[in-house]
Amino acid sequence: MLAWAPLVPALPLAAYVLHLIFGRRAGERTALFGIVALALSTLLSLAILVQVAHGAAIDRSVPWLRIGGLQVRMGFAVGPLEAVMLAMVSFISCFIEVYSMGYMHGDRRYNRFFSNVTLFVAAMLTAVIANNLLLFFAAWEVMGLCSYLLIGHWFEDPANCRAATKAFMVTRIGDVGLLLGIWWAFSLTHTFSFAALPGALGAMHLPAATLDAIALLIFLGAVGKSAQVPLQIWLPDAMAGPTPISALIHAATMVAAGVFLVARTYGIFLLAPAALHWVGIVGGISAFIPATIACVQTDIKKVLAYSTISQLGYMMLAMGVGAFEAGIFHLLTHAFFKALLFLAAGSVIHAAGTQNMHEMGGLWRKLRTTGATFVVGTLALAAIPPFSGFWSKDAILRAAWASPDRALYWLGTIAAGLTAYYMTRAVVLTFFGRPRDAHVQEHAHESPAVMLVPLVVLSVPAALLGWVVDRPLRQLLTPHAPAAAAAGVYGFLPLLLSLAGVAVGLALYLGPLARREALLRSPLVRPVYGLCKRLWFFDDLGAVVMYAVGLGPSYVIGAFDRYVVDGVVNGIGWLAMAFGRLWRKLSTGNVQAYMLTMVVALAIGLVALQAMGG
Amino acid sequence: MIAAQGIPLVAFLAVAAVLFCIGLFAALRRANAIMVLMGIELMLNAVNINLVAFSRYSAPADAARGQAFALFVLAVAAAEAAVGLALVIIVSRRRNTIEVDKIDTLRG
Amino acid sequence: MNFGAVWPEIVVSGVGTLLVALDPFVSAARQRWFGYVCLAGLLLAGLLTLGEPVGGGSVLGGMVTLDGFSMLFRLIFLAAAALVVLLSLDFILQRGKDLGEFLSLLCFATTGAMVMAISRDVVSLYVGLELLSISSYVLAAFLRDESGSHEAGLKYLLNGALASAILLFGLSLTYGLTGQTSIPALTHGLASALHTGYAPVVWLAVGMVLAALAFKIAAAPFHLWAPDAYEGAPTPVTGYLMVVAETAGFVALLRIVDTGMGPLAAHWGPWLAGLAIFTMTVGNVTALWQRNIKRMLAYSSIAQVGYVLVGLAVATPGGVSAAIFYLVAYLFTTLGAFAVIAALSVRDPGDAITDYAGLGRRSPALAVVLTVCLASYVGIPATAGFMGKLALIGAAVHGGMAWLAVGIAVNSAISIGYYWTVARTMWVDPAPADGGAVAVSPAGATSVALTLVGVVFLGILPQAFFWLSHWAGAGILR
Amino acid sequence: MNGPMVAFACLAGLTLYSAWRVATAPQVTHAALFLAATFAGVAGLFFLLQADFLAAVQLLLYAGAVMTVVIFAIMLSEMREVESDARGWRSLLLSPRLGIVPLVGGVGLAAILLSAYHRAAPSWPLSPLPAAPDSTRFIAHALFHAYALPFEVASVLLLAAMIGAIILTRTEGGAKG
Repeated sequence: MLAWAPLVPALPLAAYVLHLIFGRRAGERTALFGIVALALSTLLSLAILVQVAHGAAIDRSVPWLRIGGLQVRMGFAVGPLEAVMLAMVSFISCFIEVYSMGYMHGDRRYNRFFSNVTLFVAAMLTAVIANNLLLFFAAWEVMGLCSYLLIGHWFEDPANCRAATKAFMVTRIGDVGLLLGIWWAFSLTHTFSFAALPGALGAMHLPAATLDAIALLIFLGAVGKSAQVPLQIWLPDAMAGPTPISALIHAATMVAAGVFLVARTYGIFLLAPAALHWVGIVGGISAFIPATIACVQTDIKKVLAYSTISQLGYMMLAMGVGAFEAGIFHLLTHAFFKALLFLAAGSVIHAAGTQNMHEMGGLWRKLRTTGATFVVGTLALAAIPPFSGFWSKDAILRAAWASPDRALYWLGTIAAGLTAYYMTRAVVLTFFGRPRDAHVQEHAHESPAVMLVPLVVLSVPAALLGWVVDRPLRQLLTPHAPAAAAAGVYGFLPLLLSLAGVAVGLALYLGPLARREALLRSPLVRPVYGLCKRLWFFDDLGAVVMYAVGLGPSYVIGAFDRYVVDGVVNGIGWLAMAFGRLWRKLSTGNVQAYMLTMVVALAIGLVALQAMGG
Repeated sequence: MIAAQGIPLVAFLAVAAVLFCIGLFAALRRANAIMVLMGIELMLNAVNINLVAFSRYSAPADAARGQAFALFVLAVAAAEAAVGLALVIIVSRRRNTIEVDKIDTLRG
Repeated sequence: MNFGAVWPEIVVSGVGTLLVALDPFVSAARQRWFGYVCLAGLLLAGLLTLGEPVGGGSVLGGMVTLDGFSMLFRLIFLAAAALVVLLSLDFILQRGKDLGEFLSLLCFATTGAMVMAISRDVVSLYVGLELLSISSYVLAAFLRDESGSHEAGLKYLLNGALASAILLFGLSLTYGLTGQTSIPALTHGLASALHTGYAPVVWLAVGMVLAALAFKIAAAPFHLWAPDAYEGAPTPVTGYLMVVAETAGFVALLRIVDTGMGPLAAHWGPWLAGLAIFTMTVGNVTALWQRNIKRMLAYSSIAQVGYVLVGLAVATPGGVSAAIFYLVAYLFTTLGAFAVIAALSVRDPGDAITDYAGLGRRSPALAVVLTVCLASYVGIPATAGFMGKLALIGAAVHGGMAWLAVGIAVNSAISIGYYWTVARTMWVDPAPADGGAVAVSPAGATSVALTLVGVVFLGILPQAFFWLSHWAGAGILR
Repeated sequence: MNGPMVAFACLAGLTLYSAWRVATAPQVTHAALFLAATFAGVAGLFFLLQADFLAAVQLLLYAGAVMTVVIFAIMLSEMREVESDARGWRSLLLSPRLGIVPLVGGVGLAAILLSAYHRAAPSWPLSPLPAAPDSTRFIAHALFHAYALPFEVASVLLLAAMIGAIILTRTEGGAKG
């Protein structure tokens, strides 16, 4: 069965081809191509998971390129980590496609949406089973491209195009680093293989700085893809895409691919302890800062987006403190409950016709099923036992406590409290209290069954997965690891803070509005509130950096953008445009001017050659 | 027969260098396209002085190469002039001008 | 004297002569046959090339060397010429022009490029270069009644002649310093001239040859002629110039600079590196401003030249073979784009990017091919351009010039800006009211299909071509 | 000053002065005449260097054929607007387009070239080696042996140039060209 693993990505790829050929004629039945293929992939990957759980593994490759004396091989590998990822990705994406049948019903680019989603899943699955960095990188880039296309699915609105381009450009910064890291490692070891790289690098007795640099370059790719600080700025904007995309790509799978990359190259990071420590630091900061920002968002999808960054931060933090299996555990539980939350939010948006939580309120009466599943997701995310998030987050924070850098533990623990707070706030604002907008209330209606069934299905793992797989997963991933150190009272602190967060959220948001406003005006809270509202100035900083290197599109410049003339065409770095304009001006059409430029360049070159050559 | 006895090689090279630059100057300044071409012909002549002078001052075994090279330069220059002048004639017919700075519709 | 080694060149120039001789006797209705005769000739020359022995020694009085490099580049030029013949048949006939004359000039130009590929002597290399250039000037001006065309021809000629003069001055100095014109002899002669008091003159020669060849490949700041010539020339000729004339410039650069001036690599390497970065940046940022697709592709080709220069600048065998591989990738990508543009402009002469609005609906096949070519220019995986960039980035990192790799990466990010504009126009913008489906002739469809296969094949199974470029580049640096 | 030196000085002076006038003569026809004089001066230099064959070709090809073509072209283009080159010394010093900038370019390049020669001067030979008795023969030998390939290619090149010139300039079907 393991040898059939390439079929898992091949099936959606075949479905993609069918979409391309028959998509237009099939009408809305086109969705079935992808759903059937993904259902088969899911069954196959579950079978693989069972086999892997019994100790099977595979790593196969064929020679692909021979350059000089070098041989590059292509192939796939399935071990515990990959099997778990395969099952998770194919399962979630299958149900998200089912959900999308309802959500995208009547969309003018229905076929395009499904074909892109299917291609994305094929690429993601390819990245999971790739046994070498080269194939992984190719699939990684295709994922980026699909993400770009899907964020800009409704490209009639220029804001969506802008968000798509921003996501593409920002993640590309990470990709440049990743590519350099891959090449560096390859030029040293002459292999791209995940399995062989750590051993080959370790055997070379390289200086620590080199190993750190390679690991950090690879990590830069993960930072871009997993939206870690400071490259997190693209993810909230990416919510411009359809909500199923936010659930699939920007919560459950693609953004987790960065964590997966770190896990897949963990052997390299183990050789570079300093780099690994930085992974933890970036993870800790990314867990904390976005959590604070999520507390002040009014858009329900933005809350979830910042929460995603924060949870990805936890996973990186786990990697950084050496709790590899805890990070993957959290990746798994997060994928289910965050996909669930996004789909439920999508159902709310579908019903309410707005994303602004301040215009909702009291929707519980109309949206019972959606509301119940959203609450399940919230409890899981807020890490309330026995819901799944509790188990994985607990494992991470225990490991952080046991690590030398306890600051990471504190960042994670405070963020846990914040998480519980902002999710409680979101639930209360959305579903409870008095309806704040009569029109929304009137308009609201429960979603069709095709959307509710995936919600219910996903809420089961979101609730139960944690304690079911806690022990088996740990044994699968790290069979010989020692039991986690006892953390004493500090082991319970995150849970206490989570409960406190829920309590504060309920107290503030079920209570009268005047109390909240008074609190906001208090001198202690106001600057913090402003900082969070302003997204800790990250977007402004990002804009300045992009502007300075002349790399990013000019409209990344956020607020500045509004003052830039619209004539500065579709967004490439303003500096690049200015430089291009200068050269365009030199092209006057006058031959003699061209000749003169040539002669001047020649003269400068000759003088410099003479001066340097002596 | 007059021979170059007593004249250092560098004297010929200097003449060629100055001729090359005068040709360049003509090509850069004349407004008339024909004269631009002629400026370039002057530059090619300078190249030939170089080649012939080097050939005269180098070992007999190497001498023939320079002169043969110069002959090819002459032939190519003639061909270039023929095509160039044909182009000038076309342009003058279609645009009523042969001033290079007025032939600038392609730009940017 | 045994001319057996140059049978392919004899066949191609013979076909050129034949076409122009037969021209008066063939009625306008049967002109299409010229195309088939020309293709048959190019095919025959290709087969003859494959049949040549590959020894690496010199024949024909030391003028010619038959090594892997000469064989690969002869085939590249023949393949490019054949593709251009396919995509120009309808274009030229539709405009009522004489196909026989057009194709004969194309054959002469190709002969010149092939002579350059086999030369191991600067004299024959120079004469081949001029045969290519002079035929190209006429080809650029071939639609002489269109104002763009004759202007392009005149500008190309004036600039090209100036560059030739500079090149010749440099070459005359190398002859003076070494007494030789054969390239292997220059390699040793120049190195020893450096130590016998001639250093300042050696630098003059190096500088002038580099600058003139930088002109031929349209590297910035010697590129200003290129957009004008490429925009004004007839569309198939533009494709030909971008591919064959630029590749031939690289052949000259590889032979004269990498081989002939090889021992001075430490001195010219950094200059080529600077030229590479400058060229790719200027090409890309200026392309951002373009509204005409041919002009935009002209600047894009300048950027591509910058990428290829990276391979030359690192001056390692890996760099040379990466550059050769990229040139092959560039050939298919560029001719693919031009096959589409030529197919579209058979009837409709509009070259503005806005003319491509709604092409995705009017002719999905052409739009897909153009999109794939644009993706290859950017370097999206599974295209030839991706593999080429991968090879170049690898060569730069290996060669200790990682900053060049960063330059390539940053530049390909910038380039997404303008390639994306075209893709978006094709797939998103609505078609004009009068824009019906686009009819493509069998010849045009063949050229489109062949280039698409090339781009995708190189992107997925590049092994054979990596091996070929490695084999061809083996003797360049010594 | 010996005989060859005087001859050299005269020929160099003739060549460079006429070339300067080619660049600066206000009238195109005058410039064309000075061009012929330059070609003749270069032929003289070839003669001084005992390249008799090249000197003859130079006279025939340039002073003969190329000059004829130039005059033809000037007449065919009907001398339109040729006056705009008729700008004298004043433009040379003041006009950026037609004088000072190209002048600085030319003088700058000349300075670079001459200074490089100057620094390499001690190494250049001071006197020519004995020349072959019959330059025509050894050029012929080189052309038909070592340089046979470029010789053939050059003949293709002349053919291509001829065809090209005809294609470009002929008038079609009675329509005004």
